[in-house]
Amino acid sequence: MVRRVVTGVIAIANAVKLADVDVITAYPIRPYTGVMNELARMVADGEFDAEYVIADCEHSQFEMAKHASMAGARVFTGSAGIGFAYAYEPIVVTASDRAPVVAMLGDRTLDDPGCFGVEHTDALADRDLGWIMFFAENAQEALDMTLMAYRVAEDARVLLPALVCCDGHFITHVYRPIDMPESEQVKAFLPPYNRQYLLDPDRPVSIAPQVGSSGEHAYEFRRQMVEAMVAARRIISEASEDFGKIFGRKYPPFVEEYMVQGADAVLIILGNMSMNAREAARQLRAKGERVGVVRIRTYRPFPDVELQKVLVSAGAVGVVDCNFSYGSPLGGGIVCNDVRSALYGFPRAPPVVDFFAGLGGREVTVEDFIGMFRILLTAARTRKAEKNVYWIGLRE
Amino acid sequence: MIEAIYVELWWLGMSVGDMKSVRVHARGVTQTSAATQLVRLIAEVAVMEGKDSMAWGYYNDSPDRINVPVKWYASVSSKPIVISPPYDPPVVEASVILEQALLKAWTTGEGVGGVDVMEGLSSKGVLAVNTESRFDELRCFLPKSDFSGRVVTLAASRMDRSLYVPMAAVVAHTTGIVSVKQLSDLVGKSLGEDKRLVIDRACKEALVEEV
Amino acid sequence: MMGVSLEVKSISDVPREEYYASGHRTCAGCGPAIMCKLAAKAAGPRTVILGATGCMYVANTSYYLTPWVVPWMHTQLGAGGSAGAGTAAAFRALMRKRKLRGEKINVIALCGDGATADIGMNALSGGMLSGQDFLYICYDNQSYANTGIQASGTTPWGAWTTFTPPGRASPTGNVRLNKNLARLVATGHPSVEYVATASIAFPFDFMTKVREGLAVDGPAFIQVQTPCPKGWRFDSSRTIEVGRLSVETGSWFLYEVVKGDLRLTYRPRELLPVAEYVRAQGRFAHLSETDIETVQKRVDEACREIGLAPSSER
Amino acid sequence: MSYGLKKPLASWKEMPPGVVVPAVPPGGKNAWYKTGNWRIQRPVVDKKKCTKCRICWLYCPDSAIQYELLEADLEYCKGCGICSRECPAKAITMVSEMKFRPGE
Repeated sequence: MVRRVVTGVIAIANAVKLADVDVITAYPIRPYTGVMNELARMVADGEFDAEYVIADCEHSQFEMAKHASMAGARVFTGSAGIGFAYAYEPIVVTASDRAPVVAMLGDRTLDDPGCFGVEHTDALADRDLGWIMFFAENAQEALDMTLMAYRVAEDARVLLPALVCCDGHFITHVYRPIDMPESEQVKAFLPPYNRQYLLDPDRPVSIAPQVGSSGEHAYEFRRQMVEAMVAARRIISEASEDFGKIFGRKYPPFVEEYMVQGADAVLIILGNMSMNAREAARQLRAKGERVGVVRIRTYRPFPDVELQKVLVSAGAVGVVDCNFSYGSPLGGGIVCNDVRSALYGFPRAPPVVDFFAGLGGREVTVEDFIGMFRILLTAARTRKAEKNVYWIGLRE
Repeated sequence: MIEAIYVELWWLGMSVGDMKSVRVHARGVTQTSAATQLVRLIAEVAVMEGKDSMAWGYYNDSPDRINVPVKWYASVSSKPIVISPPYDPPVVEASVILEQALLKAWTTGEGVGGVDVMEGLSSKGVLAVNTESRFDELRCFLPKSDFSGRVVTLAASRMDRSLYVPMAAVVAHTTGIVSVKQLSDLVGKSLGEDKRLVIDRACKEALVEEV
Repeated sequence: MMGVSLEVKSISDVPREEYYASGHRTCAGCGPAIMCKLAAKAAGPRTVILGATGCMYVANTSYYLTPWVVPWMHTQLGAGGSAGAGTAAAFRALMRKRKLRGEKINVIALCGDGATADIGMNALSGGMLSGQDFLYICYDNQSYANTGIQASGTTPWGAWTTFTPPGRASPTGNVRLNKNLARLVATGHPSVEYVATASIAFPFDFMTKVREGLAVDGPAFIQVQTPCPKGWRFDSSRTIEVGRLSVETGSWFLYEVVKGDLRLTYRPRELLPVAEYVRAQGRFAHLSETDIETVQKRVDEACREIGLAPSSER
Repeated sequence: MSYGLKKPLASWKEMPPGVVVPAVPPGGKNAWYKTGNWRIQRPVVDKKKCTKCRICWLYCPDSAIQYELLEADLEYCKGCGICSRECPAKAITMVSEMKFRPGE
């Protein structure tokens, strides 16, 4: 195992190379572009063999990826922010065609205002379309998640595309030490992509014909997709265990818990911000306050059972939303409303408070998190949140 | 099972609203306009009579293709309609055939293509055909059924280029689903007084036969 | 690879096998359906077809059914070029990496004129630039026929469509001059070695071009005119006749551009007046004699430009 | 509901993942979508006039004209009339469907 100091995008490029990807489709948009730059270099230098296709826009890029996948190739693509939104149509059909494309998303604020600071709305706005969604915390996890993504997406019981979400700047552009897996390890972990139905003249099928428009078939396909997501839960657990055995790095498949044992206040968080949240929790624990952090690693399929287990005994729950959801129930963010749904109906369900933070790439400091914990601790004592939503670090 | 419940709901709708439906069989593209206008006209006359109505085409037939058998419907009720428009009403009072070769559209057999013009036709209903032939000459084309209603034949294409005006007259005349007089008033007002004559002639020349 | 051996000279050169079988929901007399049949015959069994949204998707593969013998897959309306490039890239990579063996697999993207000239222009251009080995066939029926005849980028001047209805305030119908797709591809994409126009009324010419396009190692483009009885408003039996009239009046040219050199593959012996073509179609029924003269003038100019003697100069 | 589709409708568990249907076998036809009832007129071939040039076979949009027999497969022929119009020998006449009883 070699230790190297690289950015998140370089880490992911190495995962793509280790996975022996066949087709890469590229189009530039910050902050994900670096992964494609690195892959272009690798292919040009003959470090690994892949068709590197330059697309004319994200729509074409994701369509190319989908079709290459349906022709039997292992595919990598990616985007960021509004670029991912430009590819909305292919994003929808990639999932419904059951093409196990793996994409990296360099999370970025949606335009306007033009800004490439991190926001998770680009990914979360597409949360319900059949993509498996992983959120990484750092470069190492981004690399590991990419390998996981292929394993889960291509599993015959799943066959869904997967998205590895990486915070702009904090993951994509920051150099961190990583352990580079050996290709033998990857071979042991990741079987070749092989599926029953694809574009093959020796076994011809028609893929994605039109179905009757008075309700004959489309409904059944929707139900199939739900089942694929259910299967994905199982496969993600299975693959995480294998991953730990083969690579020696153990990850909880869905949520990572930090100091939640007996916690009065728990913060739920996605992505790299969890680092400062954990530090805040550590400092408060040192002062005797019972606080903890839960980081969601897998957002789709949503870790409802895992969250229920951790949260029903908490005094108050805070959700950090680095996204927007205008006009939503109680004015909350996307993650908060999903968490609330997961807790609904539990007789001793804790109050849930939403903290908007970090939008547009604004830094969220350890002190900010300490502030959030203080609000939560009050709520835990009174079993009631004073407000549903707080905007942390906003100029009022 | 689902179908049975659905039919029951439909009948419930009928008993609540006294709903009666008409189905039009036509050829795609070349007759789509006539079929559309026919059901729209029936629905409009019904509204003039103070009834509630709806008219629609079979959703899967859209987009239509040249010569494909297409279906259009009109439902009329003396009380406000309280159920949503079905794709394909299971019972109709009249089955209107704008192109006579559609009578044998059932013979294609298995698959999506088969179209039975007698399907769901109420046993005392009306089969109205745009044809120059008499029913005796057409009988051999129909599938076996326990239909015991009336068959109406009229050379509507020759009578009026619109095709739908004389056929609407036939429907009104034989089923009473809307009144011929109201129909004539509306058509006279919107399409010209001479069209009233078409309606009179259609009612007179339509050959009504018991099966 | 290119040369005489690919040529379809007569009916005896046409494969008997059907790769686009009976049983589809296209109009009686559908021009694009004839295109599907001829293209599939020319390409043969080791072919993958990618169909953009349009009539040849909705009408062919209605109700969870298919008439295709060879593998077929739907692609989104604006994605013909991407579908072709993506699929071809996969085959190229898999064959090079020995993950897939056997003879070359032809990749054909079959897209309508709306899917090509309008929404899919990006993807077409990107696909033509990709260097990937696929053939893009644009079946040009000069409107969005599947949605019920709306004006597209190739709808000719003066045509009725539901978006360009001739009315009192605007009697001409479509006043936009149509895009010249094949020339756009040929002129703007120097690395594309084969670009052609064709017509289903000249089936041997079209089939030969399909084979030439597939023989090129890289992207190739064919724009094939496919008269549409529904949209052009003529009797369903006249599809081939109208296609022939289009070529014989100089309203449509048959040529190929090989490595940048344009060559007419069919020269009408004597061009007919354009009125014969225009008057054969209901979509032009509202045009006045002056309008037709305008059309004739434009056709004359185009003829001169491409090297045909205009009919009015004989 | 049957939705006019006589093909048995599979449950979601029986459907292959993704929207996938088997291709038509070589030499076969789409058995689930027969278009013979689109016809208002049918092509009738005068075998004496027919020169077997096979232009009708080449142009038929529905691949209904059979190569050897040079007659229309009436389960699929939509009666467009292209064969009749394009026949150089004028050997094909379009005849009203009402002249033929079911099964004829």
